[in-house]
Amino acid sequence: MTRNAIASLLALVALALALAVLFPTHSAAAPPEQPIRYSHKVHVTDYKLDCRFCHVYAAKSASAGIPSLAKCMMCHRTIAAERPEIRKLAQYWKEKKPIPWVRVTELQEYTYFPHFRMVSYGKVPCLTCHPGIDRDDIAVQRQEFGMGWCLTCHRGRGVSIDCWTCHI
Amino acid sequence: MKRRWAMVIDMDLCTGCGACVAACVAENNTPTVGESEAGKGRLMQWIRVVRYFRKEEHDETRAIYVATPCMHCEKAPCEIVCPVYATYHDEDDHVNAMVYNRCIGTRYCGNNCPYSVRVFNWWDYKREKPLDEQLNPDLTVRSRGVMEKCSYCIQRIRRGKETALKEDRPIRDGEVLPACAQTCPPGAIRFGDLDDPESAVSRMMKDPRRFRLMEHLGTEPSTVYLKKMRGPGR
Amino acid sequence: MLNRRGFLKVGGATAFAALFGGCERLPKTLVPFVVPPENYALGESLWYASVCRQCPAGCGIVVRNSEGRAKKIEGNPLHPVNRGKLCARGQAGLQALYHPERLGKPLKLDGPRGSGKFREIPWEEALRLLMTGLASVREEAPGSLLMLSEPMRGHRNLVSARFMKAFGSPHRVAWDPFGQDVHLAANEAAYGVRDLPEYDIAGTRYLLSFSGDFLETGLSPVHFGHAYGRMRAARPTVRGKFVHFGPRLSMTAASADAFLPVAPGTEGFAALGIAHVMVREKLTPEAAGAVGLWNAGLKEFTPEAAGERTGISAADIEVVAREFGANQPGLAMAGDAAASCANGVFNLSAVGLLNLLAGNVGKPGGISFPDRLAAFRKYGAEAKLLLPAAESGYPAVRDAVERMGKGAFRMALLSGATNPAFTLPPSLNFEEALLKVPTIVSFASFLDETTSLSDLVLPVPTFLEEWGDDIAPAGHGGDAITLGQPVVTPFRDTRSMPDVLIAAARELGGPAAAALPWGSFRECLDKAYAGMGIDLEEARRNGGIFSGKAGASRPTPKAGSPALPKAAEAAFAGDPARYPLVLHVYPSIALSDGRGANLPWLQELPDPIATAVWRNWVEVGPKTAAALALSDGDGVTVSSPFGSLQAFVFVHPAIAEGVAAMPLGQGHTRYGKYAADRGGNPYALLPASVESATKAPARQSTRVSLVKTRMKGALVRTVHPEGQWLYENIL
Amino acid sequence: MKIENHLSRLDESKLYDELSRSNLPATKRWYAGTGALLLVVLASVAVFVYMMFTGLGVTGLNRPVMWGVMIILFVFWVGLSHSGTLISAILRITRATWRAPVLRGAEAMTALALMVGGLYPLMHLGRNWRFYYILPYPSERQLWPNFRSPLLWDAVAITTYLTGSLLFLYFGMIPDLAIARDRATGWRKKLYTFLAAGFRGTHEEWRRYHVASTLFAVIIIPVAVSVHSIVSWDFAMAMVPMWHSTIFAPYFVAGAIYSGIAGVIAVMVILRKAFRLEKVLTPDHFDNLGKLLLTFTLVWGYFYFSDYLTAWYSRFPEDWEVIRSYSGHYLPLFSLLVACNFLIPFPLLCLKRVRQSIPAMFAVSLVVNVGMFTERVQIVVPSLARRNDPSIWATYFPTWVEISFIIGSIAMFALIYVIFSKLFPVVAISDVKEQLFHTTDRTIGGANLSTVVSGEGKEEGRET
Repeated sequence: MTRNAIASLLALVALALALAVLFPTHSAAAPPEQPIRYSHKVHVTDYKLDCRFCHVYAAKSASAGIPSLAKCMMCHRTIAAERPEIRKLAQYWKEKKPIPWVRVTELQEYTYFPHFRMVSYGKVPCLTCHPGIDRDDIAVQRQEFGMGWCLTCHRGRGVSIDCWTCHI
Repeated sequence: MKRRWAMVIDMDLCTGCGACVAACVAENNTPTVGESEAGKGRLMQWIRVVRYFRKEEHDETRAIYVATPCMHCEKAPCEIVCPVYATYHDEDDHVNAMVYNRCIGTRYCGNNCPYSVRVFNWWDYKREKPLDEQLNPDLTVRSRGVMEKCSYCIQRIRRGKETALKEDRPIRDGEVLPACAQTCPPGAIRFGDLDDPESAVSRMMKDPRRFRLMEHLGTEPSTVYLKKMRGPGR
Repeated sequence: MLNRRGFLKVGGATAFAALFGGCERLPKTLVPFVVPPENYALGESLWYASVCRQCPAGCGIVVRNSEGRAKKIEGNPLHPVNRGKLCARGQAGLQALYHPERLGKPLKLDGPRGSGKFREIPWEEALRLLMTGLASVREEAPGSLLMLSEPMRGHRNLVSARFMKAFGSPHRVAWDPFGQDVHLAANEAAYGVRDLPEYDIAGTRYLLSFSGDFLETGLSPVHFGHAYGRMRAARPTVRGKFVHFGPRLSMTAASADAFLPVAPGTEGFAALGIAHVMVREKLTPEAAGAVGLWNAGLKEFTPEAAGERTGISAADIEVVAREFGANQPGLAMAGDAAASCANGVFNLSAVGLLNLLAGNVGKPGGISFPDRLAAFRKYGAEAKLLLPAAESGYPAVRDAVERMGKGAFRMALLSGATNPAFTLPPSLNFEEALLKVPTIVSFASFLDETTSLSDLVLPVPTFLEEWGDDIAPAGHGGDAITLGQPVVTPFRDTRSMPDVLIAAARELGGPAAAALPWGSFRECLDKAYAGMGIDLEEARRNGGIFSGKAGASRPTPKAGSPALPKAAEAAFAGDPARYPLVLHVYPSIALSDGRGANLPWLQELPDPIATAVWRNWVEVGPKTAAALALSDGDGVTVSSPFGSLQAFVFVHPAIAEGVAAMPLGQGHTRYGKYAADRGGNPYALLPASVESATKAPARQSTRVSLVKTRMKGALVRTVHPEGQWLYENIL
Repeated sequence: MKIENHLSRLDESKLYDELSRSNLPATKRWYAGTGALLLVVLASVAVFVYMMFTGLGVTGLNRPVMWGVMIILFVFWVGLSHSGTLISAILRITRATWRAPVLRGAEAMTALALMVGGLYPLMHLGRNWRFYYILPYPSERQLWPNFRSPLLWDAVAITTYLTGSLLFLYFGMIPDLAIARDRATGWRKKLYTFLAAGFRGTHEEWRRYHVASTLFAVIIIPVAVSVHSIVSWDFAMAMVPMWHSTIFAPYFVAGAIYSGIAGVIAVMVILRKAFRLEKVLTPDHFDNLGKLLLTFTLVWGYFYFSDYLTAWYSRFPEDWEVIRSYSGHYLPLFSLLVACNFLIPFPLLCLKRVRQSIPAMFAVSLVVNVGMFTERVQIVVPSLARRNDPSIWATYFPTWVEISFIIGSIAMFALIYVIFSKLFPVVAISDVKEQLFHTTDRTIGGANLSTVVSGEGKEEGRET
């Protein structure tokens, strides 16, 4: 190997490292094994339900919240009641047992993310942070919430980028 | 909405009871350290009520209480020395902010604070179960190796702002109170926005008894004090 | 921020499961509700109003509940006693709730009696044991059942009183080491009313305190603290002046404009000296008219004579008297240290005399006696059971101990935080006597010195988990009833004492069942307040019933003709040659009588004067220390004729010379790892002697000696002993 | 002076053997000694790992004394590192001819002491594993470090100085490495061939070498001065009584050079003994170093006194409390400092007999270094322990953890020095040769003189 080859190899490695640091990968993880195969696609894309119809707290509280079983049963008492997945749902309802959903979207630790500020006051569309979730059969997280990603949006919208806005 | 939060501590009203200390501990997830650690000077409380003795006229010894939270200096010595901006000036609220997840624990800020109000997490302070059920979910439980200090209860300020935002109105004077001011039985601790000329603290700022700790250092603390008075006569 | 209206909107009691575990790590699964509770918003806190029972002051509280867990206690802004304020002990109530050593299962003795070794048993078995015992006692000798508790108020007291009455035992004893017997007796002597007064500190212009540490440990520290703040600052032109007489510069004394150190037990003489000057110089109309008093002997109590006894200068007494006379309304208060001398009634009556001479009885800025009974007329004779019981119960306790020793009791029911095995003088041999009772059942949250002696311990909820009502002993004109409700789902498998008693009565049947005709204590409360013409839900949301319309005060028949209290000297046990110092004990601000000692927050709260944490100490003045060749931080053995202990010396620069002072509260041998083995128990130094007129415990009545001793460790103080003199450096 | 066995009379290979004795194959004793040092270092590393996983609570630090032994060690070792610069660069520029045998040892000391010292600020961090937050690099967080913080200046200065002094050390070593290359076999040959970078000793190479080394010396001096100025600003920029002083920068530089010279003397004595360099390192060398040390005793003493003058004139109560503590709680520390740094070395170094006695110089150099360590303690601890707010005053005493760091730092320095001297010529062979080149026997009239031709071409004659 010539000296030039070694040098260019080293430069490539350095560049790759720098890129890896600067732009973390956005690859989606494999969909988790959920207790019920709930499909966002069916609800959001096919039936055009508003996100906030189920995630009721997103507009008024820090957490968006997972809909309660009662909420699901509001419709599914009658709609598609005979499907196997809905039967599972009905079984939970019968036993009055909550559904242990597996968490999909992970926020960084030590971070305060008030959904209501984004949704009700910032008018940030849900899909900005949860891209593609409307077309998912089983929801996966496609966007890692790196600080740089948050800051870019905050800077663009001219809202506070003070540390204490998100970290206390 | 920018604000200039300030605290006024009326030493004439402070009785030294320590309710503020307990309220702060309950609100801010500060650990208890135990006797031997306390003996080493490692108390974690964010506000301390210092009792000084003074010899006064008639050869009387009097005790005087100085409740000492973070001064939230406008020219804070702690801010410039932090190599990683873990402590900095929050321009929205004019308070001296401390970001735990950025802190690497040089402890330079602690050294450079003339009021010595910064405390360091020497250990991972374990809260015996189920005492940890009490922990306030609004703010971080700090881990080993970071500095911490009074934040003027930033989580309560934020709650106040959010409530005001939801109700579409400005924050009222006296609506946002840190835990110490909220609980102080004689009402010695006042808190409010200096940018609001009508606020109680703005009015108290004009009190001739007003002074600040170690004023000659030029740190311009946001926590100001009102001098203790002494009634006339014997 | 507590939104004033915010918590009012929220519903009453609640029970819901916790959503998330700790807040340190994100949970891996998200478990939503099956059906969300009403008023619930994820991540938003709810505030519930209740009553604080960390001390007997009865402050109203609001508790922040976040995802099913109590997170913070704050004062209830609507409550007349504390007006949104709270003390350190109240804040620490959360630690009692989540205490790792809190009992969560009934315990049965599993070892020799008194060993404190227990094993957990299910509630069914525990209740069966209780019922078997109760049934057999009632069968054979109902009068041999003893109930020994702390003073209770409201319907809990009604329930236990009715239970004992229906059971057929007259032996219901309530013990409070800081009972107000002397205060009551003195009020009867001075004003003709045997009741606790209302002090309008906020409205007064001149406040005289005689060892009255009202800002730290008195009747209602938060109420008085709030009032003190208003006395100083709420009026635009008047800053009330405050003069304190007492044996040591306490936290309260430190807030005074002038602190005059008097020898222990001479507070009454100082007061009479002031009264003498007031009458001699006709400083107030009442004083000018008190010729009878003068002739009855007040003329003997010159300032010079008072100065000689108390150790302060006659000139100071005269100046204070003139200022007091000139600044009306003025107010004179006395506190525990003056009351718990052998001459307590004299001290307090003399102080009462000053109020009479100032003519402030029943006036704003003065002293008054609200009619607290008015709210409970419908109970007739039982109404008194609902009101604050201020007595110490010491004579009854002594009587009970004597009977126990003789084997008169077959079963004892213990409850409350006053912990007699810890707080009673050792010479009474309480522990030994109690163990002669064949069956001891305790209702408790913690295994303290008394509870550890039981055969059966029934875990009770903390005040944050149970229903209740309360009438505060100070801070309102008889127009405030505080209502308590569970602010969290009961955290352990506990049952409250009234509930157990009601259930027991039902099972016993007969008159007992008839006396307690409710399904539960909550039902008892609901029924009691339903008849009062109020919206109970609304009242519970507000934290109580605060009409704000105080009725007429009780008349004070003797106020018109002040009598000269009979002078009495304080007596101190022990030979002055062998025990050169007078022992002054005072309740610690954080630990009170000792009940706070198991809470780490309170252990780590620096004492306002000594600034020490986690341990107790003995205070002596600099001259006394020099005479005994002691210096700050030395270890000493403190010995009285009744016991001895070891402590570190804190040289207190403003304490009467010849006095050794110790805070009460530390020195536990049991009561959990946070409380146990932290210095000696000063109660163990005290004699069994009593205040001469009331038979209340006379704590300030022994002498002690201090002998330098080598001790391990050091007193941990949060203020540097050298730096504490350099206040000017921080200016 | 008698020079029967004067080095100049040795032939090339003999001279090389004489001067590179340290590079001989390792003996059992060497392995034993190095192994012992390694064990001590590993133990100290283990203690550090323990501290890292339990928390800084295992130290004696507290509020307000948040900096302790680790910062003291940092300042101490960085101070020691100033020897090489001074001896090598300044003496090179001033063309002090006696410098040659001391050069390499001193330069190595600079680089190695800096390596040791530079570790401690990192060890002292509460979250060492996040130390990279302090580095200015473009991160995903879009955050930069705070360039106003003296700690960041510190990081920059120490890195610069370490790079500079390593290069300086390496550069000066190239001709020696070339000699070693020519004589070594096996893996050493490969190593030296790589490091010698093709130096063959042509005239052009020597000319460039001389120009570059002079240039390097000129550049490294301001770096050295600035480094300890910046270390002093860690303190002087802080609002701590008795730290906040304008004189701190020159005072620290003087102190650093002072302790550096003492360190060089101690190291030279040990090298002389260990590698039988008696012929190279003569008492004259120690006499010269002694004079330098004496000068800096006075310079240091002057600055130390001036520091009090500024406190005296400003009359801040907080400064007074610190000074008061020197006569109270910290009296033993203060007395030790003044004794070791001034009262003992000053009179002793005035005596030529002492300066020429190698054991005495060794003792004096150790005393000075104890004194300088004490001085760092006295700067760091009492000022913090007697902070502005008198209520939180506290005392500080290191725990076993910190004491093991002190021992570990000495062992580590010794270990890397031992390994360095095993691998590389610890005496600057070519510089000695150069000096010898100028020293020749000449016959002047009837006398046989050993003459030294100084750089400027002047001659100084010595009778043989």
